[in-house]
Amino acid sequence: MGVEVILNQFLILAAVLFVMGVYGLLVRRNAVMVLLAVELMLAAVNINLVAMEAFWQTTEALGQILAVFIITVAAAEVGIGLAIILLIFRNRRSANVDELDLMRW
Amino acid sequence: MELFEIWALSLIVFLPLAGALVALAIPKEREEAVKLWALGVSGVTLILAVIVAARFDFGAAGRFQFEVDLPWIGAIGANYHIGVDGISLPLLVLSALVVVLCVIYSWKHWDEPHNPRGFLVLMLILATGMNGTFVALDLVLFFIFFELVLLPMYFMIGIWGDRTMRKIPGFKKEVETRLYAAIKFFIFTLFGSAFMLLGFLALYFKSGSGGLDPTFDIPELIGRGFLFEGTFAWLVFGAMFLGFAVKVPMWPFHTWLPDAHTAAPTVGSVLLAAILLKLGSYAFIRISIPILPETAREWAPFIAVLSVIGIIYGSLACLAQTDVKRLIAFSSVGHMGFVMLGIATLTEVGINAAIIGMVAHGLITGLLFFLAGSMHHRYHTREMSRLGGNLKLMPVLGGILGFTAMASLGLPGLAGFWGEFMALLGSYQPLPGLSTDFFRTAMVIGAIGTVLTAGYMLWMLQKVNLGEPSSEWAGKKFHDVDRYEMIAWVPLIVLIVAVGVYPKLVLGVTTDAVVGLVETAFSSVLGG
Amino acid sequence: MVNAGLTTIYLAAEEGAIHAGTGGIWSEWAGLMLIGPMLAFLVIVMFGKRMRYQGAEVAIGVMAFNLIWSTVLLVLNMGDEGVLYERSIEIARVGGGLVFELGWMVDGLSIMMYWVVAAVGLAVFVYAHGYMKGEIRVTFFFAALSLFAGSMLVLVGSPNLVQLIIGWEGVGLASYLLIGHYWEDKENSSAAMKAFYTNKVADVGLIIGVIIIGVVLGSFHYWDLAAAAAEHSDLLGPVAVTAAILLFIGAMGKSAQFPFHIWLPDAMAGPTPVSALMHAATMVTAGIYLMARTFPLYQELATAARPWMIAAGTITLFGMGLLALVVDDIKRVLAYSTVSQLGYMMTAVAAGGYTAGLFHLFTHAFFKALLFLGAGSVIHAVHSNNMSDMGGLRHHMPHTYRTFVIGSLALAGIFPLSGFWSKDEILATLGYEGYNLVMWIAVAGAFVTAFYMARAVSLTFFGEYRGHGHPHESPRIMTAPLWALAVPAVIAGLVNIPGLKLPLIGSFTSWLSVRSVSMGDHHAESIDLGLAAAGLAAAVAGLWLGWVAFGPKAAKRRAERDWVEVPGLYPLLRQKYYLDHVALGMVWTIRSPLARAVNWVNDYVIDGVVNMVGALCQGLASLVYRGVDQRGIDGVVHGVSYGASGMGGLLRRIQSGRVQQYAGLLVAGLLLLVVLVLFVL
Amino acid sequence: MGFEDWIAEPLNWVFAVIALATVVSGFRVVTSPNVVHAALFLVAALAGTAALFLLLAAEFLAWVLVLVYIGAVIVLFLFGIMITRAPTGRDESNLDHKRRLPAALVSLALLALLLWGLISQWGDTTIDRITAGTPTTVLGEGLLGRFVFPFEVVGFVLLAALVGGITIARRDLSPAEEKEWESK
Repeated sequence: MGVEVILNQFLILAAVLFVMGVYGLLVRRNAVMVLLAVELMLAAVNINLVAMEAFWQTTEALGQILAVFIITVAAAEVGIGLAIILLIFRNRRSANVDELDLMRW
Repeated sequence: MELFEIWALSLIVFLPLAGALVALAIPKEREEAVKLWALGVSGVTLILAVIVAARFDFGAAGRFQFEVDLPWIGAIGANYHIGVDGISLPLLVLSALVVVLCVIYSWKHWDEPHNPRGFLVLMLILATGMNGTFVALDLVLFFIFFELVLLPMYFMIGIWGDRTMRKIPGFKKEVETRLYAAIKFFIFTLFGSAFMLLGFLALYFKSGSGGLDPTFDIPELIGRGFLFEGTFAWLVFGAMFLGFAVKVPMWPFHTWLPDAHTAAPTVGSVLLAAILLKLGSYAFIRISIPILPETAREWAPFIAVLSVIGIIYGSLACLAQTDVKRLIAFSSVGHMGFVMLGIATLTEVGINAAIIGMVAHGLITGLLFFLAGSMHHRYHTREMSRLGGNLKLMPVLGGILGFTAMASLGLPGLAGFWGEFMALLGSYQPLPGLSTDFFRTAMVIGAIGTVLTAGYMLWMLQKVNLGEPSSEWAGKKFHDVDRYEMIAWVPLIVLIVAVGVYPKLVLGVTTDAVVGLVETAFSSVLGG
Repeated sequence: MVNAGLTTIYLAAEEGAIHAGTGGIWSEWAGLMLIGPMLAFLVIVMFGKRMRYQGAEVAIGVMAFNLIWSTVLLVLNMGDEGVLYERSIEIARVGGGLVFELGWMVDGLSIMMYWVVAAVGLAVFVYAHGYMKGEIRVTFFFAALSLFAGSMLVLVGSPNLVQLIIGWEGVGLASYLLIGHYWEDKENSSAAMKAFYTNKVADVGLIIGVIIIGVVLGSFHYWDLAAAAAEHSDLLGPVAVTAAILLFIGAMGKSAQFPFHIWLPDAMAGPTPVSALMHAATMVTAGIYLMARTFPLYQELATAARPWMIAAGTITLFGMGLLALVVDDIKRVLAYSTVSQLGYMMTAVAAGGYTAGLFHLFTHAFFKALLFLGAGSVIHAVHSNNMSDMGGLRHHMPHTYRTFVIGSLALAGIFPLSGFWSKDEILATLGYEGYNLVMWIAVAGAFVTAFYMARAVSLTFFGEYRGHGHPHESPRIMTAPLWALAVPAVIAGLVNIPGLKLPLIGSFTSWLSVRSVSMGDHHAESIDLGLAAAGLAAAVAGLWLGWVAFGPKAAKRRAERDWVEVPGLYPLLRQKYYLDHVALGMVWTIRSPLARAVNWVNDYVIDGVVNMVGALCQGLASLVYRGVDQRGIDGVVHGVSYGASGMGGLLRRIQSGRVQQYAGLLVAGLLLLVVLVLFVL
Repeated sequence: MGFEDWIAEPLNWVFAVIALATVVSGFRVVTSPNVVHAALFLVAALAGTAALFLLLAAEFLAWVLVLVYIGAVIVLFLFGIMITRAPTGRDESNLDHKRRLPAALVSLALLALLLWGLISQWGDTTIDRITAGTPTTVLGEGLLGRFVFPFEVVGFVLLAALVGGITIARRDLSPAEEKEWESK
């Protein structure tokens, strides 16, 4: 193709998304929102994988396969995560992460 | 039968762990099933341990038997190397036995918040850690098992422990006894272990000098003892000393012990006293002395000083206690002082004394904690001022308490005597090169310690067992020793008497191994 | 016969130069005598309650068996050849060449002890069966009595010092159990504790002494000790005096020598049969036995220790006799009398009178057991220990009265009762060995002895009855043992009349030694009439004075017991020389200020350091936390949890609980690590 | 290679637009004061991601993302939001911690580090050739061939999550509780 597509443009975009995810993870109180942030981070990882695949020119679509796995596991994670949040909410009438300090002395 | 030789020890170590995992699959509500399962697993472990003891070649007690040596973590040269010799065999059997007895005892005795499954699972994991420590012949493996016992015990104390609130000097807040004790126990031990690990790593790297591959293998390290010398060896010994001394515990690293013992549930106290404390002193015999014999000689007077301080200090502290369990806990400080005094002499007699002292202390103090727990179970208090006339209210329980107290104060003819007597015997003539005057002074102080021991034990008996029961208990019906308690205690009682009358039960296994150890380690000064 | 060069039986035995039989199966199975009472103890504890006589039958049966067995041994030992046999079973090899063994030994000394324990024990056991009828815990009482006798047999049958310690402390334990039999009263349990504890203190000496001997010789065997002593071994030489004094300290505890005697009078808290057994056969004789057993050590190497021993013995024999003059409790009179007599024995053995000391032990066992059982019979009748509640009992209790008087006369040393002969032997030995001052003190002691016995008999059996209720004679099962003991109390002295060797029986001296070998002590071959007369005169004078002072006529004048109150001396005696105060003061010092100080140090100093480290970490960490996380501070400083949060992941997880905070710090830490790895390292 | 060259490439125009949209949506996901909005912005961000996949010629993956995430996961999220009654309105005070500053600092530091790493490692490296699209058959063969075991495992994980989710979330209400629930 001979196109002038720079690898880093994808990677940096992914990094930005990832960092935003981290920020959300740290700052959100609501557990659902925390999960959303995690999803964002996973998306960033997927971008990385696909971009790297394109860069390395693999013929076996390794990056994409990994991304498929990540998407699947992420879906499972969301399912379980929401179920847990639901349970916590039932027991404590709140889904705020910072109130979950049972482990504190 | 070759198969048994290979698998026996690994089974003894990992069967409880596997059993614990399976127990987790049993529904929580089916308590009987869980108990039976735990009993079965620990029972099989004990049977295996007994078979190992029976098939053990007593003629070659100084050699490691049932040995397995497989590559494990190749990158750091850590091997899965296990085996027993005459030194570890009695302790291994003791450990397997005590776990079974604890399972039986806890059949009908549960501290809040109940949950037998959780408790038994922790107990089985603990069993893996304890058995593993006694058979490990690789420092990494040893470290892992040594640390493995921490977690279950932490949870046992923290969850099933004493729920009363307690004011800690220096803190404004009142905290729950169990939480304070559990965290203190954990952090204290971890603090020691950190140094210990440092010592292990130092040994590992140093063992690589001179064109050899660095190794964690204990027998191999013993063979390379010549590599470790001077300040390096001194520091390494010190680091390991910290780790082991906390576990023993030696004065002044003992303060976690009274708290942990007092707060722990009965079975926790028993395991703590009977086995966990032995891990430290065992490590001295297994690791510190053989690998660094020259340094051990430099450290011996220091260890002896701490030991005799511990003996006197523990006994005196006992006299000031008002809580039965705390008293027994402090008595452990004194008794382990004798064990360490024996080790510090670096003689055959002294180290033998330490081993039989460990076994005896495990049997006796384990039983004492059982008794204290059962009394607490019935009176719901451990305050000695409120108890009294126990022998009248519960003749059998009181009788066993009297018997055990006598054993604990070192009555000749019962197990406790030999450890004390031989420790003193050893210190009259320590290893050549150690100051005789110094150790003889230690002997005299230690002998005075036996008097103080008798003092607090008799005093405790008078307070708790004798006299008229206080009016508080008038008209209350007390259930004397029940079936489960009896089954759990009788083996201990029988063993206390048996070892007392015929110490060869223990010493017959250990002597050859100890003699070999001392001769190898100190051939230079023994002139042999 | 004058001692001409010492050859101990032990050394001779090793050289095979002795004329002694082995005693055949009676020796080979003599261990049964040691095991029997121990088994009886177990059987009674486990099954006693279901038995018809609550276990008494087992205890008595075993004791009877022992008496028969030991009598056979005694007879075998009387012949021309003695009996010498030993058997040991190794119970442990402990390294350093040392071996622990259990076993039994059959020689003159131990046979004598076997027989005394069995004979006195049987009488006491039978008596106790009557005495304890209707009392609480009879089963356990007999179990403990069996343990008491069994431990004593283990002690005297021991061929080595380690087994000696086992029996030694077993005796202590049994005495603890028996003295504290009525433990509902704190006084009794305290008395039991005092007995056990005083002994335990003295045992430190014994144990260290044994350790020294064992390590130095590489063996705990009496044979080796005696051989080493006879050879003036270079190994043993330098430590001999130390070891000897240490062993003696142990013996002082058991044999109630000044100042370790304080436990014994209090030990009267136990039932009377216990006192009888303890004072005659099983406990207090142990110290004398130990001294006799290790006699070669004192005779040969540790002569420097002997003045100290004689001093202690002399103080005991005179000073403690005086105490018997002022107490009201009849059992305490006898207790102090025992202490005083033990002083005689100890002095004798220490002065070199091996035979003399043991002979007195032998005769004393019978008449003192007799006196205690008689006192028990009286107490049984009047339900009080105090002589001020007695009086005039001779009409009510004829058997008790007669036997008690026989015992008293024997104790006072009146010709020809047993006490006369043994006391005379002691005096003769002291005189021969040149301890003249001690000898005259001993004569004075004989006077005191007679005096307080006359007082006791007068106050108890003569005058008017001062108690309540109607005293009555005790049942046959109790009086029979009294008469049984009265016989040896009268005739036991005949076996050792100087210069007289009875046909068939031989003499006591020959019992104790193995034929043709001298024990190396002095043994009078003829009666020193002057000395005998002096001793007898002192005794008669004491009896007369006691009768005058406390007899019926005096009692009519003054009802109070102690109408002679010597100023200065009387309060001192009443307060038992203030020794109890000293002992209690020492115990209190340890118990209270010292123990509390240690506990305080533990809680506030050592634990304080631990907690302070924790607190410091908290402080540091909370500082860090504030810096990192200005806005997040809730205002409440959970010192502990924040502190831990600074200390690392583990602590944080335990103590803080804010997941996101961890995550943040995780990322930050990761960053730090990466930066560290990339830019710094 | 200058910016001129880069922007001359039409593909990069598309990229710039998509990237901008994605970043903005992503930013709103973590900052929006409204929970529902946040979820919807995630949809946008994921759509942007899918578009990027298309750009990189990974069509299959792009559609998977759209179907799985936007079709299923987001719906799940919305259910979760509703069930846990997260404040659906604008509720700034409650949704975030008060500790935004340290979080932001940490995040920015992380970003700086990542950027530094990426730039120093890759610099201006270009992707030589964006293939005309990996055939989905390759993907399929890979999944069911070389990676069949992980594939099965992941399937099992999904199943376990399904069962686990049901088990965890399920609760039998007692009648009294049901009433209470309704009254609230």
